[in-house]
Formats: sequence, C-alpha cells, structure tokens
Amino acid sequence: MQMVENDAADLIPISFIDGEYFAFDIEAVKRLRNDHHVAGILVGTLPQVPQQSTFLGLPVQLMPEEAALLVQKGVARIIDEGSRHEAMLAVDENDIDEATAKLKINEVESAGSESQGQLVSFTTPALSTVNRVALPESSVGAVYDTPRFDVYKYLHERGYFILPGLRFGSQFLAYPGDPLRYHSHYLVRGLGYGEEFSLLELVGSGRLGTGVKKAWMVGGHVPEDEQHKLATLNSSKTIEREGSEPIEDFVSFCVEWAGFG
Amino acid sequence: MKKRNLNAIYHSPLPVEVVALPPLVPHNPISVAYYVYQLVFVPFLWGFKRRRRLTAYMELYTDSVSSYVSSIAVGSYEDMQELWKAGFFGKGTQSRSDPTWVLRTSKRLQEASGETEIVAPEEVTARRRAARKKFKNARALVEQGVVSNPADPEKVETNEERRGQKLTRAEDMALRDSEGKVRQLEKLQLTFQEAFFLAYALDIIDIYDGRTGDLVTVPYLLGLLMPDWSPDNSFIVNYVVYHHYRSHGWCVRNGVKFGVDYLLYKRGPPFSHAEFGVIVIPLYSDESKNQLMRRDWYWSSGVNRVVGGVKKTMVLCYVKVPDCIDKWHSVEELLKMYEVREVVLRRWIPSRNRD
Amino acid sequence: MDDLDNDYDEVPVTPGQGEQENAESDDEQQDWRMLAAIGSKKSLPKRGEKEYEPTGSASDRNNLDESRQAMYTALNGERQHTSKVHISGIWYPHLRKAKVLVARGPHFKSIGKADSSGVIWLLPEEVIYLVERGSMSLYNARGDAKISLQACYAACLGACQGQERYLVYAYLKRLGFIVQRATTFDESGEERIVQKPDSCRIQRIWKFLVQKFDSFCTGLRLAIARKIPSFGPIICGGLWRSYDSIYKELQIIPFYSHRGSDLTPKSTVAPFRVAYNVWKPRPSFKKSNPGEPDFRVVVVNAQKDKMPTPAQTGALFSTLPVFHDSTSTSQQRLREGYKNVIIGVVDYGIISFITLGDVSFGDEHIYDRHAASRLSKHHTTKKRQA
Amino acid sequence: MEPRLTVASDTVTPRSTASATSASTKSRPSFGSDVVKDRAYNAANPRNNLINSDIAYRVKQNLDLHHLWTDLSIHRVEVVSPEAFPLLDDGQIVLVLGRPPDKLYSSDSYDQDGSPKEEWILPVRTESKWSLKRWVSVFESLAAYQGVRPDRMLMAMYTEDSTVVYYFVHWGLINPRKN
Repeated sequence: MQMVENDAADLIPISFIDGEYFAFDIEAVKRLRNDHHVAGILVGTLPQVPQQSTFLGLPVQLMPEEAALLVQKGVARIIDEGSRHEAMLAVDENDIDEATAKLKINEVESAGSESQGQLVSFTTPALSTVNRVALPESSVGAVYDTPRFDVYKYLHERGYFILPGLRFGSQFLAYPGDPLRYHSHYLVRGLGYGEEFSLLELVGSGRLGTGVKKAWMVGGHVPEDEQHKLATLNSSKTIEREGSEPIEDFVSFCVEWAGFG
Repeated sequence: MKKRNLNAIYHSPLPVEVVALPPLVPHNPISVAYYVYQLVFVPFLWGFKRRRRLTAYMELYTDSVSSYVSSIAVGSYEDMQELWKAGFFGKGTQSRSDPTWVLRTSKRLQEASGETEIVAPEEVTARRRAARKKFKNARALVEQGVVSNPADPEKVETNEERRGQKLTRAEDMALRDSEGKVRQLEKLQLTFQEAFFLAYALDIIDIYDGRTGDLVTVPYLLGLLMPDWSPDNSFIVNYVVYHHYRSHGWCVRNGVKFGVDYLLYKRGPPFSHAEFGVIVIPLYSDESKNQLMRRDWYWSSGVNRVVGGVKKTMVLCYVKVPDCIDKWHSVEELLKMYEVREVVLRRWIPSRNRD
Repeated sequence: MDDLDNDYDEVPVTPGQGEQENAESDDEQQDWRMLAAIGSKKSLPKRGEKEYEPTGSASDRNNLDESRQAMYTALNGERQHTSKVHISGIWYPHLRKAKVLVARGPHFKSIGKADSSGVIWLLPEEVIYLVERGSMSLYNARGDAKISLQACYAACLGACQGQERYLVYAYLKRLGFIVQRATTFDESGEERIVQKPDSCRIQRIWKFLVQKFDSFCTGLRLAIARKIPSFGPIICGGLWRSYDSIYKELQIIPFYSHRGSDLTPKSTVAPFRVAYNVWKPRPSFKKSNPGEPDFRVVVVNAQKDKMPTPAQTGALFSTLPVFHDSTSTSQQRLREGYKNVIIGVVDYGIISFITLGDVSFGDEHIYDRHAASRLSKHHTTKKRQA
Repeated sequence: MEPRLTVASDTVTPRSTASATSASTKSRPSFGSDVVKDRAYNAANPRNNLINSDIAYRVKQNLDLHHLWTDLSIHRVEVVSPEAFPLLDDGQIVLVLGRPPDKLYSSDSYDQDGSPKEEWILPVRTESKWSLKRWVSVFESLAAYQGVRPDRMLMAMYTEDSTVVYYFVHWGLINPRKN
C-alpha cells in the first residue's frame, strides 16, 4: 500500500469495500461513462425521490472485470475504503465517552448546517476527505485470465458498454452505445476454448435473445497453438469496430433463431 | 360450441377404451337390467373381444459394437390419428405437432390456391411470419431510402411475389404418386419415453424392428434404450418423469423449443397452452455429487425468462437415482426404485405484490 | 375450429408479452430526462424510447448528452433533511450498530430496536438506508467527524453480511415494504419451530401399512395375471370403468409427498436460510408485535452461490409455515407451492426476485373432473374395436 | 470402418426393408434431390452423438418437406482439426447444403438468378455438448472444403421425436436482427 493522494490524482478512484467495487464520486462516474464507456450500476437510493427503485443514485457499483480492466489500462486505482477510514471510525471499546461525543456533535450540527428560517437543514456529503490508500494492481489480478474477463475485455475494446446479464440469464449484456439511449445487442457468455456447454442452453438463450432483438454472443480466448488458424479464417473478413487492430487471440460467435422451425 | 367440438374430437386422454357403468335408476327395471348387463356381461364378453393394436417401427443404427435406437414412428394414417387424438402422443415429422403435412401439401399444390380456409396451425404461423417479413422488407427499403413510408404497399413485395407467385418447386414432383395424389411421406414420431409408455405401461402398441420386421419386446426395448444400465441413464431418468406426470393425468410433451425437457398440458395443445415447463435433474444419494452438479442462477434465470415469457411456470423435477439397478428387476420394481421431487420457480415482482 | 388457430405454444417472446407492465423490467434503464416529472406528479414516468445503435448524427449525440446531463444532475443532488425530521446517531464499529441520538420523523415505526433503557439502536442496513436517502446524520464514536456516504458504506456494509443483503433490503424498503431481519439472519440464528404434529407416529405406521398392502396387491395382481414380472405391462387390455382407475393403476412412481412428510425443521446453512421477513405496507404495523410476515426472503449472490440442492431447499422449506390453506385451488397450489420463499438473486447490483415453491404434482388430482365430463358424453364411443 | 446403410421404404411396412449398400465417400457426393430415393438412413457414427449422417438425412428431409427448401444436398466434409471431435472415427462431419424459399435476412442479397443464397446446415443432436473449439473446427473444415469460410451456418438441433430447431451461428460479431 502506498499513499498516493498527490502523485496520481488524475487516476479515477474506485472504492473497494467488503469485496465489492464502487464509485462514489460524481466526477469519477462521469469520467467512467463519458471517457471509458463504463456505466456500472447505480445501487444507492436517490435522495430526491427515495420511495422508488426505478431511478437510483450513488454509489455506482462496478464489476470486478471493470475494475481490473481499468487498472490494467492505467486509468484507475483501487482505494481500500476500510483501511482509509479506520482511524476516523475507530473507538476504544473500554473507554467510550458518549457525553463528550454528543457535545461535539451538537457543535458540529449547529455550525455546519445552514439555517432556513426556523428549519435547520442537515447534509451528508458523498465523499470523505481523509487520505486515500490505493491498493496494488495485484489486488484485482484474480480476475485476469478468466473467460469472463476475456470476453469483457474483448467487447469493451470494441467500444461496447457492458452491464451484468443475470436478468437475461447471461453473464453480461453488451450495448453498442450508452445504455441510457440504446438497447443491448448481445447476451454475452464467456467460455474457455474447449469448455463444453449444452445445446439446450443455446436453444434457450438463442430464443430468449431473438425475442428481444438480441443475439447470444459466445466467445473465448484462443490458446496460442490454435491462434494461427484464426488469422487465416479471419483474413479479409474481419469485422472491426472503432478501427482497432484485429485481435487474433479471441474467437466469438453470434447465435440467433433462424426464423423458422 | 367450440369446446364441445374439441371434446368430441379429443375424446379420451389416453388411447385406452373405457366402458363406464351407466347411471342406475333403482325403480326403473330397464335401467336395472341394463346396469346388470353392463356390470356382469360386458366384462365377460370383453375377454373374447379382439382389440386393435397400434403398430410402430423402430429404426436402428448400427456400428461394429452395437445398435442404437434412432427413431420410433407410427406410419399408418389411422394409428397416427388415434395417437394424436387420444392423449396427444408423438409429433408429425414434417409438422409442428399433429401430422398435417399431407393436408397442407395437397392444398399448396392445388393450382387454384385462392381459398383461405385454415387447416393447420402451421398455416397461421406461416401467415403471421409472411406478414412480418413483408413489414421487415418494407422497413429495410425505408432504411435504404428507397421508399419513405413502410406502409407503402406498391414497393413492398416478398421474393415469392417477385418471382411470380411461384408456389411449387422442382422437388414437389416427387411428392405425388402416379395418380397425382400427395404421398404420405409423414410419420408420427414418438419420443423414446412415449414409445416405452405406450408399449410398457399401456400395452397398446407393437413396435417392430424396421430392418428385420421382428417384434420388439418390452425388455429388449428397454435394453436398447438404456444400453449401459447405469442408474442415471438419461432414458430411465426421463422416463420416470414422463410416467409420473402421465400417471397423474397430465399431457406431457417435448419442451426443447423452450429449452426445457417437458411441457405439461392440463388436457392437450388444442385446448390451452402448456402450464408448466419441466426440467429433469438427477439426484444422487451422495450429497457431494449433488453439490457438484448444482446449476447456477444465470441458468435458472434464463430458462425462467423463456418459460415465464410464454406464461408457464418452471418446474425443477429432481429424480432420486438408486445406487445400482439390476437387470433382473421387473420394470415396475425398477421404476419404484426412483423417486420424484419437485420445486416450482417463478419470477416475483415486488411492485406487483405490495397491495 | 378456432381453437386450432392457437399457435400451439408458439407465443412469441417479445418484450410486449407479459413483460411490459413490469416497471422495473429488463436491462432497460429509465430516461432520466423524465425524472423531473416525478417531483410534480406522484406516478413514475414511462420508459423512454431507446435506439437500436448510435448513428453518429447530431440529434443522436444531443439526445445522449441531454440524458447524461439529466442523470448527472440528479446524481449530484444533496442528501439532506430538515430539523423537523432530523435523525442523528453514532456508529459503534465494535457493536456493528448505531445508537440513535435524535429520532424524529416516521421511520421508526418500522426501523430500529429499543433496548431496556429506551435507547434506539439501528442495524447497519438501517443506517446505510437512512444515510443514503439523506434522512440521517451519522457520526463517529468520538463525535468529531460526520460520516460521509462513502465512509458509511466503509463502516456498515461489511456488517450487513454481504452487500447483496443490503441491496435487497434497500430495494424493498424503497418500495414501501416493511423489512426486518429474520431470526435466521445470522449463521447462529435459531430455526423457526413450526407446529409439531401429534399424528407423526400414526402417520408413519399408516404409511407403512399402506406400503405393505400396496406391495401385497401388486404381487397378487401379478400372480393372477400370471405375468413374468419383467415383461409386465400395466394396463394389459383389461376392462376399465374410468380413466381415473387407469391413472390410479399407472401411479407407480414414488414421489415426495407433502401429506405426512416430516415437519420438524431441519438445520439450514447460509445462504439458504431466511434473511428477511417482509410485510406489505400497512399503517397498523407494530415492531413489537409484527405478526406473521407476508413474505420471507433469502438473499444469494449470483457469482458466489449456486442453486440449492433439494436437500438444501428441503431444509429451508422445513422452517417455513404452510402457505396455502385448503381453500386454494390445485392450480394455485401447483403454481405457487404449498410453501414458498422468495430468493433475491444479486448480480453486481442487479436484483432478480424469484419464488421457490414446494409442490408435489402427485398430490394434486387434475384429471377427475374433465375425464368424468368427457365420459358422460362419449362413453359409448367404440372407435377402437377391430 | 465402412458405414452401413439401411434402406427403409416410405410408408413403413414391416417387411419391406433391409438391404445394405455401402455409402459413397467421394469428396462431394450428391445424393440427388429426390426425397423418395433419399430415404437411406445411414449408420455411420452411432457412437458419436454430435454429428451423424442419420440425423443429416432427417434434417434434409425436414427442410425439404416441411420448410420447402430447394437444391438440398448432403456433404461429408473432412475435418481439418479432428481433435475437436474425439468420437468421430472416420474424420468426417456431415452437413446439409440448401436454399431457403426466401432470403432469411432482409439485409441478405439474392443470387444473380433472383434465388436466395445457399446456406450450410450442421445437423446435431439436441442432447449433445458443444464448444468454441468445435465451431472453429467446423468453419475451418468448411473453409477448406469450399475454399472460403462462410460467414454463417445454421445449426439444426434434432430431438428424437423429430423436432428440429434451427439457429444461426455467425462467425464473429454481427448486428442482431431487428425483428
């Protein structure tokens, strides 16, 4: 662990809490979405309209694959919020001085809150100001080289927005543009190259996808000794997005219902 | 009216004849006499009656090691009708469910095909899809900037229309016999579970080996369908489930189109849609093996969405598999070594369960 | 013959079919530009139109920018409340609870638990929920720092026993449900004891006798029919008076029945134990005497947890009361189960709720009725005679 | 092993069967379009549940009779990477080639004579397992067989009650159909 408050301020901070990844900072959320087509999932209550679960608020939750890819690309760092806030939250169990604490709180509340006529209003900030503690890249390394990460990376590099896919029974949903404005194109399933799946899964996912104008996209990393085949099979036929270099270590297929039978 | 028509056509839930006792009116001597006749003499006469049995043929494929069942199908028109109408067994090989291919083809090949009478569900689908396709082609034209309004019928034509109402193919010549009638090239094909149920449980069908013409006995059929005799052989595990639901009055049909093993209909396809989609999962006495075979939530979520999307409830049907089975058991003893346990799974929407 | 038009089970799986009423459906997020409408009206705005893919046009770009801006503005909103409904508290990390200092407003009808001295304590999920919606000011134990949303997550999330549990809690709370931890929330929590049936022993003996009698009858029937056991078909061309009797004869597959099944609760293992008891919104709710919950919710993590084995579901069901009474139809029982439990499945912030229902198709008779009605009309049909 | 062919007649009668001939294994054998003659159920690789000429015949017949495809033929294609199909003992997979009654995508183009493009169909059993490696192997084998890799093929999944479901498998990413 290292203190990085000053020297890496331009890296997007991703909070790591209890094994999950979050963005609490609205600026981070904007940068992730606008510059890196990472949308994440809003999981918090929206304070203006707290009695509904349709429009949600901060924080944004990220998948480990997202956190790992952003770190791998050198645009984000992982902040361990637990150790960062440890000192602030700590208390000596045997010496709890509640009376003093209450006094201090009263002080803070009367000073820090703005008065509007007779009503006093209290505000909770989104972010803490204590120093950040960044975790090394190895903290996200466990997801590298998994089929999930491979397929995530492949689609992300082609400009897709990617969200969790449980509701459609797939690992991810991939969107050709911001999910705010566009429908997803693929129900995504990452697989090992030789990993077997049942054709009943294909039938189910293919049918489900076609019914909602999506294809079932299956893809996986190709081991080195097979990669030469891909180069030949892809030559002159590669479909590219965003002008990226054709990558010959990944193979993908899109499955759709044929429309008859 | 409609319902009664269906009831008349699909009169029995199984291809077995039932002779019910007439209502007994004690102070009417004719009624009493008729009742006694039905009660006493019909069973007596029943023994002398020769009942018509159905005939099916089994296709095998063979390699140097052994033979495997490829298909079991019924070929005669009468038997096909009987099996479909009494319990909805089998599937027309060239139809989506009941064998209507000859009917459809005769109609298609009739030169004057202006008539619009609907005879088969396939036609409804075909029409719907044709209309859909027309719309899609139109939309594509709009997107290409050829026409501006997708409803513009002038520019919209399907390929068939462009090629001049070409309703026949070169291949269609082979479909007619010397008199110009459409040949019966369709059969009613049974799942192995259906065939075994008809042969073993109902004893209503005779299955012949398509190559040799020999009658296939029930134990021999069982041996062909589960050559390895492993307790969790997919045939026997699926048969246990099939038999279970059939024996409790459900019409059980293949569910592969929805990514499930079986569909359960209360009566049958013409009456209503299937209410349940069943997934068969073997269950072992070794709990660690069950732990290993657990499916993930992505799988159940996907299946549930397909099944729930067509308004069916998903049933996980676990089949407790015995540790070992013995060829010397009777089929009944064998089946009784298995046990079925069900869990239903449905999507729950909080906002609809608030009030 | 209209019924044949029924496209046998080819009901298309389109978003319009059975899904559209579902406000929180699918991957489709709402159009944030319509959020402003919520403030004025109470109803939620309709889903915004979405496009197939970016076209690169100016209007496309414009729409996207507007949507994003609307969302960012909403996300930037302050978490604040007035002194009228002020709640403040201190987080004690070692207790994994917050002590409430000021408790104004309606939340405490269903949130928090008072100790013997009248002090109200909040569980970590209750704390995050209140802080996140801007209803509570939380301080550290020394009282020298106000806890931010970020710090609140850092402090409390671990104490919720998995983020997925907090997500499910908050999701249901926002919709107005009353949500309380079940006794089985913690690993050590006690299983609920469902009424002990007195008839257990009698049932066992009865079951044994029935089994014996049943096998005796089978043996007798086989002997009479002079069948070699392994060749024996069941229906064998006998004379049948009703389909009912044929079905009864066919019912040879043992099945797990709910009649006379063991009702003593078995021990459950996380995550397959009830985490939350849930009540529909009701003004008369009393924390001290909540009554039977309307729903019981189990929370699982789609990444870490797989589906339960039947042994695990069985144990879970054994801790639940029977859901359907005798007045329910067999249709209802089969679709919803005799007992059921809700599973909140969480996949990185996305929640899917499903119900698991304990059923046995073997206990429900669906054929009597229509078999009888059919027979009355067609019992003379002699189609099958040669 | 020389695969054995079992010929059954159309209207199945018990005793009009059983004559064994040997199958042609030329590189591009044509079985003709006459369905009546084409009722030979081959028994090439019964142990291999994945790909089987027995199913290929049934799928071809289904496309012909039920779905009104034209120009149907069956092809035995040499597998370039046989390790993807460990159970395939003659090193060949069986595919069907044919023309649908109309183009299957509105974005497809027609051939010069106005007929829809030919499609490759891979018949498999529904209960079998599949993998990325197998798909690569099939596309690779087709590329070697006809000189160019097709952009897509149809998978025909056959179930024992004769249900066949057809799904497109596209090589690489494609825009999904708009319905």
